This record gives sequence, C-alpha cells and structure tokens, in this order.
Amino acid sequence: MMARGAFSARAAAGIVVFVAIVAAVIAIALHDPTGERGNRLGKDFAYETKDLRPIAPALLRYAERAAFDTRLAAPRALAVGADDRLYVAGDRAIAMFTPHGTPAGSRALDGEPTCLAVTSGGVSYVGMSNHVEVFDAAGTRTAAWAPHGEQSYVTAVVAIPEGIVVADAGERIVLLYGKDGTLVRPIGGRDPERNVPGFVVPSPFLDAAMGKDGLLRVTNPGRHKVEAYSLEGDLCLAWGAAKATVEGFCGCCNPVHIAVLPDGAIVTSEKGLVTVKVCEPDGALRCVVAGPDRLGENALGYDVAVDSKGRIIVLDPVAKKVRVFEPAARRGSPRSETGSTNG
Amino acid sequence: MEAHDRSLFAAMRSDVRAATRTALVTGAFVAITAAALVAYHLKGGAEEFIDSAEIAAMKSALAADPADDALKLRIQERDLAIREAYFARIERLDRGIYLLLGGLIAFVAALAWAASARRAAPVPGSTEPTAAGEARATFSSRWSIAALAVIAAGLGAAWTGRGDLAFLDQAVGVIEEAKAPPVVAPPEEVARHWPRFRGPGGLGVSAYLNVPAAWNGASGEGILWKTEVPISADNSPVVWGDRVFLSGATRTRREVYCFDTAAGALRWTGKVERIPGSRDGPEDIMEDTGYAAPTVATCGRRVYAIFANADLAAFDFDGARVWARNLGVPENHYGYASSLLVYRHLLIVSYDQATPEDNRSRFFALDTRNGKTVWEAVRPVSASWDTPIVITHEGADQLITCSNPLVIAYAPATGAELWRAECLNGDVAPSPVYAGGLVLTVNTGAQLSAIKPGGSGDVTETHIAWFAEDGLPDIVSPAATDDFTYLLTTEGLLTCYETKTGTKAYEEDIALMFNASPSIAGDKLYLISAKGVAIVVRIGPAYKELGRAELGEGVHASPAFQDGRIYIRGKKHLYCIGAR
Amino acid sequence: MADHETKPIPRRGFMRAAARAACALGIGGGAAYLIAPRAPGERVWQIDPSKCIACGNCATYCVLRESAVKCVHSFPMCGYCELCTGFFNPAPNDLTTAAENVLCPTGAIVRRFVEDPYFEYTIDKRLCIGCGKCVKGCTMFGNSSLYLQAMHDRCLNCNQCSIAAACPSEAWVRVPAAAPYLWKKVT
Amino acid sequence: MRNPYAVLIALVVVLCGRHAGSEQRFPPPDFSPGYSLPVTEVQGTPARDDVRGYIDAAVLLAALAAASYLALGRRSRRGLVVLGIGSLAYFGFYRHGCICPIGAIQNVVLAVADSGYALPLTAAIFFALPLLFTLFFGRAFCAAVCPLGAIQDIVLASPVAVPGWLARALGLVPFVYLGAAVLLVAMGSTFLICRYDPFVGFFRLSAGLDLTIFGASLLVIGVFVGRPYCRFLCPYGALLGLVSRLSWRRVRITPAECIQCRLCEDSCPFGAITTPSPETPPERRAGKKALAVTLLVLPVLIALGALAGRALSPAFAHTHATIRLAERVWLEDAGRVDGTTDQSDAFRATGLSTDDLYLAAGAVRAGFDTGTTLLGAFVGLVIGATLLRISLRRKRTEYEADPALCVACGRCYRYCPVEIDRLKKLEQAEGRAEQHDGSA
Repeated sequence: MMARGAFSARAAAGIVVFVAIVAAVIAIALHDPTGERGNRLGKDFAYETKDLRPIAPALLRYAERAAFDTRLAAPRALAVGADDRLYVAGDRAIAMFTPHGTPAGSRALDGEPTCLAVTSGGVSYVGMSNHVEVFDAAGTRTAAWAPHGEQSYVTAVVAIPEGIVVADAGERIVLLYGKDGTLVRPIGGRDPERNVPGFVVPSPFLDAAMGKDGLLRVTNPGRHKVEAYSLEGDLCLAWGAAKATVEGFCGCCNPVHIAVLPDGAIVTSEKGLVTVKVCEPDGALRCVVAGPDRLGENALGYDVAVDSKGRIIVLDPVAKKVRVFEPAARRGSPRSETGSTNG
Repeated sequence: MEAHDRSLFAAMRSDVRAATRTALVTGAFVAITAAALVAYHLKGGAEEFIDSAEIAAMKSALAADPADDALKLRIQERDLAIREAYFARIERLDRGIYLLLGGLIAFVAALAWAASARRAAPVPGSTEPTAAGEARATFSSRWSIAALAVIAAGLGAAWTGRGDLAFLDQAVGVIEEAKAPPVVAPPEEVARHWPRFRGPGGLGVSAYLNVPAAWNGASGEGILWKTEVPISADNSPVVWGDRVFLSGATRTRREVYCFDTAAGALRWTGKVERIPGSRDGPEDIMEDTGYAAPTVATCGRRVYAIFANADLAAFDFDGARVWARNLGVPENHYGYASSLLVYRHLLIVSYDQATPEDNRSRFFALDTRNGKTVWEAVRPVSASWDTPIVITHEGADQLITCSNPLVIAYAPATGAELWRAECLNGDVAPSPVYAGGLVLTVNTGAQLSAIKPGGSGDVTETHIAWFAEDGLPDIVSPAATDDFTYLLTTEGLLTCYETKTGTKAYEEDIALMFNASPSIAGDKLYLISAKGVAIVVRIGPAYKELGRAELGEGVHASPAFQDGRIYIRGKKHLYCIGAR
Repeated sequence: MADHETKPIPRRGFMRAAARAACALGIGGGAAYLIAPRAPGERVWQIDPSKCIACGNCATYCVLRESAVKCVHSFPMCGYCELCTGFFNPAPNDLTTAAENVLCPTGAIVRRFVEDPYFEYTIDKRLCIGCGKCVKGCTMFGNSSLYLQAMHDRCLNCNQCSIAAACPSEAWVRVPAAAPYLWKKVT
Repeated sequence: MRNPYAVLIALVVVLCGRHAGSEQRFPPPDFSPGYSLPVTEVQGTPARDDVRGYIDAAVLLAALAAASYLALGRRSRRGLVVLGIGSLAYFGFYRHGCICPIGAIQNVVLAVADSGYALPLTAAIFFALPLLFTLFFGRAFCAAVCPLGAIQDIVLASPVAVPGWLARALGLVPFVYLGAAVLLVAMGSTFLICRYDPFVGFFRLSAGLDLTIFGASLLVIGVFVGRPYCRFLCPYGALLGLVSRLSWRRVRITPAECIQCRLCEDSCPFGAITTPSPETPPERRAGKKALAVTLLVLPVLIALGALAGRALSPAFAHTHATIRLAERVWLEDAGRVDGTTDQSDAFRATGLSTDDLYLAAGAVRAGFDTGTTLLGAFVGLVIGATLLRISLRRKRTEYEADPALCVACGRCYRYCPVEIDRLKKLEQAEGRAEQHDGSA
C-alpha cells in the first residue's frame, strides 16, 4: 500500500518532469536571439512609400541614354560649361568630362566645394560652403569672395550676363553679385511690403537658375514652391504645392535643384522620393524624367543640369555617377510613342 | 509555557492536510493567473495591438475620398479607443505579474510546509553497499555516458546539415582566383573544340576533315541523337569536350543549357535570373532576332551567355552560377545579337547600339573570373549585329570589329585601337573572316572589302587590297579559304571570289532561303538553308554540288563541327550528326 | 576541527594544498591581469546613430516589454518643417494633428507652432516604443534629426544586450557609463 | 586582427560621416528672437555606475562569507535557506539577475579574446570571488548566494532521486555547455549563457513567452528533481565542481566520527552522498584492467572529439553575424533568393565591397575550424576523465559528500544522529549557562 502510493507518486512526478522537458525543448527551439525573424511589428509600423513610387508610363518621356562614373567619393554639384563640357564638384576637387563622359582632367581645391557655375569663357565660380572662389579657364584661382554672413552656406552659383547669382541657404537669401564680386543686391529676403515671403530652407538646399524669360527661378523648398524674381528683386511668379503625388513636390522640403531647358521649361529635382521632372515655365507638369524607381529614395539631393542640346544631366550621389537623360520619343519605340506630342 | 508554544507550532507544522490544502489553493491561484497572463501576452505587444487592420482600411478609404469628414472622425475615435485599450492592457499586465509573483511565493511556502509536514523520520538506506552493486553502478554509468555521447553525436550530425559553408568556398575561391595569374587553355587545345560562334577562330572552319556529308532527319539516318531544346532560339551550339552549350530566352525567362555529347541528355539548365539592375524585355524586339540571338562562349572551364536585355552570366561546367551582371538594355532596333568570345582570360562583349552621334557604342573586355570590366572602348559607330574575331598578324593579336561605318581593330589585351577603315554602311550583321592574310568584311549597304591588317590609324585609303560589290549578304557571314571566299545571301545567291585577287570565280543561285552562315570542312563548303536543307559544295573555282541532306526542321543557327560529328540546332531540337 | 589541525598533514593533503595555492594565484592573478591594463569603469549599451537603420527590432527585441530604446530629437539639426515627414504620413490628408494624418503609431510626437512657417516637434517618451518609423520618415526626406537612443533610466544594461544580438547593422556598441549617450554632434 | 568585420565597420563610419557632413554644418531656421532651441533632455542616470558595481561586489563578498560560515561553521540549514532567499531578493529581483558569476565567464573570455574590450571590475570580481571561496570552503556559493540556485532550491518540494548512471551522464552536459559558450564568445558570436538564461526573465518580471516557458519548465522539473539547472546545465557549476575537489574545508555530513548508521543515505536530493566502499573488496585485477583500458581509450576519445568538433565547425560558424550576412549577400548575388533582408540592405548601404565581406567571413570561419576542433577535443577529454574517475576506486570508510556534487545546502546534517546529539549538547550547555547567570 505504502509502496504503491510511493510508486504512483513517482510515476506522476515522472510524467510532469517529462512534459516539462518537452515544453522546455520546444521553447528553446522557438527562441530567436539573432533577429532572424526581424521585427514582428505590424503594418502600421512600416514606413510605406511603395504606393507613391510608381509613375504613369505615359508621363515618363525621357530615357537614360548614358551613365558614367564621376570618380569622386562624394560628388556634390554639377555644371555644364562651354560646348557642353561637364564639371562635377566633390571631395576637394572639380572633375571635368567631355559631353560623352570621357574624363578630361580635374582640378584640386583647398576646401569642400558645395556648388559651381562655369561661364562660356571657361571661368568657373565655385561655392566653397561659406564663400565663392573664382577660377580662370586655366584653373588658377583669381579671387575668393568674402562670406556674406557668418551663417553663410552657398548652395548654388549661376553665371548670367548681368553678373553672378549666389544662393545662400545658410542666410536664406539669394545674392546678385557683379562679376568682380561686388554685391549688387540681395534678392528674395523676407519683405512684407513687396510681399516677398522669404525663403524657407529646412535643409541645405537652395537652388537658382536663369529662366529664358529673363526671370530668375529660385527654389523655396520649405514652401514647396519655385519662385520667379526679376533681377530687381520683385517676386513675379510662384508656383508649386506640397503633394506626395507626382503633380506636386513631395516630402518636407522640395524641390532641391532646378535647371532650365532651352525652350524655357523648368527641370526640378526632388529628394526623398527622388524624382526629376519637367514643368512648364508657369508650373504645369509637362512630363517626368525619372522617378524613385530609377533614382532611389534618399535625402541627398540630386543636382540637375541641362546642356545646349536639351539633354538633362543628373548627378547621382549614391552611385557617384553622372546620368544623362534624353527624350525617349526620338526613336520609334512603341513605349515612347504612347507619350504625347512633344520631346 | 515556551514548551507549550513549541508543541502547538509543531502540531500546526505537522498538519499535512492543512498544508496540502493551502498548496492546492495557492497552486490553483498561480495557475489561473499564469494562464490569464499568457493569454494576455498572446494578444500581442504594443505593436500588434495598435496595428489595427480596421484603421489601415479606413485610412486607405480616406485616401480615396480625402474630403470625407465623417470618416476622419471615425478614424480619430477608433484611434483613441485603441490607445486607451493599449494603456489599460499594460496596466493589467503589470498588476497580473505582481499577483503571479505573490501567488508563487505563497505556493512555494505552502509546498515547503507540506513537504516538512510529510517528512518522516530518517530511515536507514535500503541497500547495503556491496562490491557487486558498485560494479553494476560503474558498468551502467559507463554505458549511459557512451549512450549520451552517441545521442550527442547524432544531434550534432543532424545540426551540421543546417550549416553549410560551401558558398564561402566559392566566394573566396573567386576572389583568390582573380588574385592569382589567370588559367588559360592553350590555343592548340582551344582549336580542338568549338568554343564560340563559328568555331575556334570564328571563321566557320572545322579542324576535322572526317565530318559527315549525308544524313536524313526523316529516316534518322546519320543522326546520332536529337534532343528537344526547352526554349527555342537562333543562337548556335558551342562544344567543349563532352558538353554542348546553348541558350534560350523569352521576354521574361533566360536560360543556359548544357547537353551531353554522348546521348544528348540535358545535363543542366542554368537560370539567369535575379541579377541586380536587370529588367525584362525589351518590349520592341524583332521576331527573327528573339531574346537569345547571341551564341554563348566558353573558356573550357566556364560558359558565358548574354541575352537581349544585356543580362550576362557565367556558369561553371556543373551549372553553378559564378558571376552575373547586367550591362543595361542596349538600344538596338532589331534586338541585341552579337555573340561573345573569350580571349585569354578576357570575355569580349560587343555592345554597339543606337547611332554614332549617341556615342553609346562600347566594347567591353570583362575578366572571365569575376566579370569585372578590364577595359572599355568607346566607339563612334551605330548598333551592329555581327560577332568580332581575333586574328594573329605578324605575331600580334588583333580584335577585328565591324559596325556602321567602321571596321576597327583593337589590341585585345588592352583595348587600344590599332587601325580603322571606313568600308561599311547601314545595318551590319555579317561577321568578318580572315583568310590568306586578309580581313574580309562585308554588308549589303557597302561592299566586300579585303583589308591588309598591317596598318595603323585610318587605313581606308591605304590598306584595302581589293573590294567587290556582287552578291553582298545582309545577314549571313562569309566563309573563306586562302584561295576562295564565299558570300551567301539570304535569298540563296552563292558568290565565289578568289581570295587573293578578288576576281569573281562564279555565282550560283541556289533557290533556297538562308539564315545560317556557311562553314568549311576540308574541301567541303556546308550551306544549311532556313528549311534545314544542307548543301555540300566542293571548294574550287567552279560550282560543284557534292550532295544534299534534309534535316526536316528549320535551321537559323550555324553548325558546330567536332571529330566525326556535326551539331546543328534546329528550330526545336539539337541534332548530333555522325556515324554510329 | 581542533584535532584535525594537530594531525600531521598527509602527502595527499600537502599536494592538494599546493594545487589549491596555485589555483588561487591563477584565478586572482588572471582576473587582476585582465583588469589592470584596460580602461577602467563600467560600460553601458548604446546605439550608434550613424549605423542605425531604424529597422524596428529595438521595439520588439528588448527584454523589457516596453523597450528601453526611445526616439530622441536633435533640435539644432531639425528643419522645423510645417510638413514634417517624421510627423505626418508620407501622403497626409491635411496638415493637422488629427489621427488620420499622423505617422507615429503610438502618437508619441508632439507638434507645436512656433512662428510662420516653423513648427517644433518633441518626443513624448512615455508613449514612444522605439519603433523608428519617424526616424525612417525624417531620414528619407529630411535632416535625420530624429534618431534612436537607449534610455538609461529604463535600460537594464544586460550583460549582452538582446537587441544588440538581433541588430541587423551592428549599430549597438558598449560606451563608457560616464557618457552613456551618442548624441548627434552639431559642429 | 581579431574581428575582421571591425575593419568594415570602421569604413562604414567614415562613409556615413561624409554624408552627414553637410547636414550637420547647417544652421537652424532664422527664428525671430524670443525662441530658443530646446535641449534634448537625458532621462535618468546610467543604469550601472561604478559605485553600484562596488556595492554589488561587497554584497557578494558578505554573502559568500556568510554562506561559508553557515554551511561549515554553524552547520545551519535554516540559516542557509534564509540567506538564499536574501540573495534571491537582492541579486535576483532587485539587481535583475545581471550581472551574475555564470554570465561573467563570458566577459572574462571576451576580455582575453578581444583586446579592445575592457573587463569591468564587477565582472572580474563576480567571476573570481566565488571560485576563490569554493577553493577554500566548497560550493557555498551555490548553497545560498547564487539567485538561480536559490530559486531552484526553494521550489524543491518533493525530491525524486535521479538514477546514478543518468546523473553521471547528464553531469557531462555542463562541460559541453561551458565549452560552447566560451567558443562562441571568443569568436565574437554571442553570449550564449545570457541568451538562454532560464530565470533572468523572472527576475526582470518581463521576458519573451518562449524563455518564460523555458524557465517555468525548469522550475516545475525542479519541484521533483533537485536543482536541474545547477546539476545538468550550469557551466559555472562545472567550474566550481572542478575547483571544489581541491577545497580546503568542505561539508562533512557528520560533525565527528561516522557511526555508519546509514540514516543519511537517501537524504541528499542531489545524489552527492558517497557510500563507504564495501567490506568485501572487489578483486583488484578487474579494477586495474578497467583503469588501464580507460587510460588507453582516453587519447582515442580526444581524437574522436576533435574530429567531430571539426565536422560541426560550419554549424557553429552560422552563429556569427558576419557568416550569416556573407551567406545572405552571396545568395542574393547568386540569384538564389528573392528580395533582401535588413541585414543585407544595411550592408549594401555602406557601399563596402562584397569581397571584403567574404574574406572577413573566411577569417571567421578559419577561427571556428580551430575553435570547434579544440572544443571537440575538450569534450572528449571530459568524457575520458569521467570514465577514469568511475574506474578509480578509493577506500572510503565514511558516508561523505562528493565535493564536486555537493552544493552545501545542509539538508543532510539533521539526518545524522551524531549531529543531533551535538545540537542537544549545545542546547544543554546554553541551558546550564543560563542557570549559572540565574544563580550568580
């Protein structure tokens, strides 16, 4: 009796122990200490942009015709010079290329360049973060202008017949200089009387380009607008709206770069959902050059330039490449024929 | 008095029933709390809890109708409700855990109590220690350890299956190989096989004279075997040792095939997929070209294939993909068709496209070991469809490339341009050949030119030995011996020139359509028509037909010649022709 | 015990004593050697923001039910955007703080109007579970002024952080307990 | 270079630095005066400053001293239980069971393997102190200082004896566990012991469901099987077991001479009591023969172990992040898998060459090849040594506690009539003393 009781107790204990061991083994098997299963977070926790990426094929009217390596670790800015030679600024140098991407020498700089412009004469104006330096065609430095303010951060230089336009993102102002570096006048500073709203520049991107209509186009990223100023500093026209869809400018602060096509249309470059598109001078969307599916998703800012043939040249800071886009409708591929009349 | 207390305490202590009951009650409490907590836990953490499909649905609905204020309100209410629930839950979990902890303490205490109450007075151990008993214990211990070791070994074996590092051997192998001097098959060995489009030199000339001249597809006479090719295409068979290589592709699928020469069994299929930057297409491609027009090439250790979307892949002879890359879809209005060729450890890729102004035509030389670009030549030419050849002139190798409008010769090792001649025009599909010390290039838009490969710079004026303008082919490549050069048009006009002088020996209208290029074996010229009729012609100053053979299946690919065999790719099947 | 002492130590015992002494020296000496040359002081776990990819593992792999990792905001780097992509959905219905526009699943980001057109964004740490969704949004479009750090009032500083073991970008590092945070520097 | 992946990481930092550059030099908005930027507030202080570490060390020292005294000097089971509960409360629930001496093994190994890692003082103390105490007073640490031991000792309500042969075999597992843990730390894979600590989840009052179940199961087992973790898993226990063979003082069941009453025979729930060798001595021949055979087999076992270990190298290597990353990247590049993982995305975002990654992985793998071979040999050695111990016969006249297995819990004391007699005498002595006071 006593023995049997003891025995049954032993048996019960045995069963319990066995079950527990099985449970323990299973638990260990299920344990995932190395993150193999990834975060087990639900949909609400995923930052999802894939619905915003695709672009209607009918709008895509450019094709990438060429891409070549900048040979720079961190290319920053792009400019087109005389007879469409390409200048890429980055690291502590300027790399030069033929229109077809064959390297044509490079110049060392003693600072990190942030932007540059090259005149038809081959004189180059290089933004060196807080000031502008001038180099002659031979590449010798002829001048270094004083910074405009202690917060100055130059993000764009434009060479125009009337002088040199400098976009200072740090001071939130565009400056018109004479070729000799004398300040003619600031443009676009906040001024309620002339109802100039002023630039909102949350991130170091403020770009300018000379329109074919003689009006200076300046980005106002924080307000998601492109603004047109007369060289006297009057705000003549502003367009653009914040929209995640392709009609508007996406994200917190766009566009970040602009360029002007020979026919006066404006090429805009957006960061985030990296998109390069062509808008009519008055802001109506003409077509898309390339969208995030081709250019990617990041906040680095892809500089754009246009050459005399109307090729749109994009500086890809991730691939560290210069990418050349041309209208796809030129040759008769069925895809591009679905596009519309122009290009 | 003190004694009394102790006795009372002792009495309580030894009350087994009370102890057991307490244990049971506390145990039940613990069990319930634990169960509740687990259930709660399974309802998910912050993440799943907040992640409400309902809200997601409502949000997408709002995206569709951005002005629906009622919907917005609903979203806000639901959102608030869920958050409140979430924080309530956290609070409950906290309370639950402390309850459980308390319960556990009580339970354990009760257990201890019960145990001490149960504890009987110590009794002497049951078994007298004996020598036999000790021996038994030792014995069983030994065997249990052995058993455990065996079990452990078994588990280990099962586990090793999971962790296989073969990939690392391969990856590091490729790196090491690229560091080491390249292993290259000697020319005389290459000459024994059929490593590329139109054979060792790309000239369509067989190294073997004992090749069959008669067969019949219908009766199977003279046919060693035939095997269906999974995806049909117009690229030609390539043979190395006991392996025949082909490729096939549709708009979305790209495959490389390895057949066994013995019985034609499909040894392996290499899928070319998931290449970074690769895209399907192109959409607009000519029916006759297809998605796998280029013939594969092999170096004797690996086989290389390129497709219409410029997917380029290298497989080892066992079908494992060694490397792959995409060059970017070339702009080519008929579809990409130039075949690959291997020079030493370089894979030469013709990447002509668009127009000369576009300046997008390139020649690449990739390292066969890892696919990295060794040199790249920018070419002022438009799209072309021919396959270059490498010739040896005065001890130096020259890479002869044809395109509109230039014939350009490069040093194949460096990509340095040696000479160029402007003697082509329009779409260039026929590949160059080399015979009697002359480079022979031809296409319909221009002329048949015999160029002396000696010069440098533009040799158009200086080095063209002779040219002729009769019977110029638009697709089919020429075939030549030191004495005679044969042109064959798609419509079947065969024109024979004397290679040295360029004087026309004869022309013969064979009333058949041709896509495959003519080949030469000894004194025989093999012409295979698009319908699969093979015509064997005696090489000589006058047209003499030696015989005809019917394959009974359409042929657009050029044949491959091996010892006593001819490999022909029909529209559907791969044929091996030879004597049993 | 007393009689134990007086007994002459047998050979066995003597050898054991010797071995024991050697062992003691080994353990003590070894430990001392390992401590001596190295930087003294405790180490704690922290995320290196330059390596963090905001994968979300921090929210679920922490041993705490509510992760010790929270989002922090580097105000000097912030653009004070009206349309903050760390605060709003990628495609907001409207620029209000209503639930349908807000990005943060736990509503842990507070938006405050400063002056036209600037808005200030602060993190309510009680609500943040460190999922990093806002970090992704801010990094993708903006200045990446939002980033993740382990809060040392919560972090139990496990011997090996279980998030670190599951981190896909090896972003977790041991830092001196004296300076337990890796703030984004603004120079 | 110890960890090749470190090179990559360094490069990553450099690259990231480049991109960040422009953002960080950029000034904040031009606020109108009156607004000042808030500062990112730091919440709370570091979880573990040095002082806290020293306090822990001091508490550990005190607890060890107390445990040793209670186990050997005072011979008080009740005292040990109380102390154990105290340790459980402090090291367990208050200090969240971290850092513990068991885990400290890994810190020490890491400090040896990775010159870049500074061994925290507390870790060193937690590792060394219990070993030193064991060297002099036996496994008093296990008795009442280790929170893992304490929690198991408390739940042990109705002990069921584990058959000796099974216990012997399972007793080898801790050595394997120890070897594996050391290997993985040395190679920079992971802290195995911490990742699979069964009870730390309870101490933190929060753990994943899987580990909660694991711990709970061990506790349930522990109700019937004495201290399952300590005896059949704990790698630190393995070390202590070795050291305690040399201990200066150790638990003796009887305070004086053993009277061979055999009352204590079944008293130990951990099977640590060895019986006196039988009167009729077994014929010495067989014993000697067995001994000789085992000695011969020993090198074979080591060799076999080494081979087996080498074969397991790839499996072990997969515990290393670099290996897993390299495999994933390779599979993606070879077109064997669809899509990418967070790991591969992160790697590609750094723009580092896959070649570097593969070579780094190759180096790691080489390390594992030698490491696992050594591990295998070690396991072989352990098995051989155990077989030797089994074959060795020593004359035992008393019922005594096997130093390696005894955790000094003091359960057996009260089973010994001599002990009970001793306690009585003490009581009377006290009683007499009181009377004296009364009379004086």
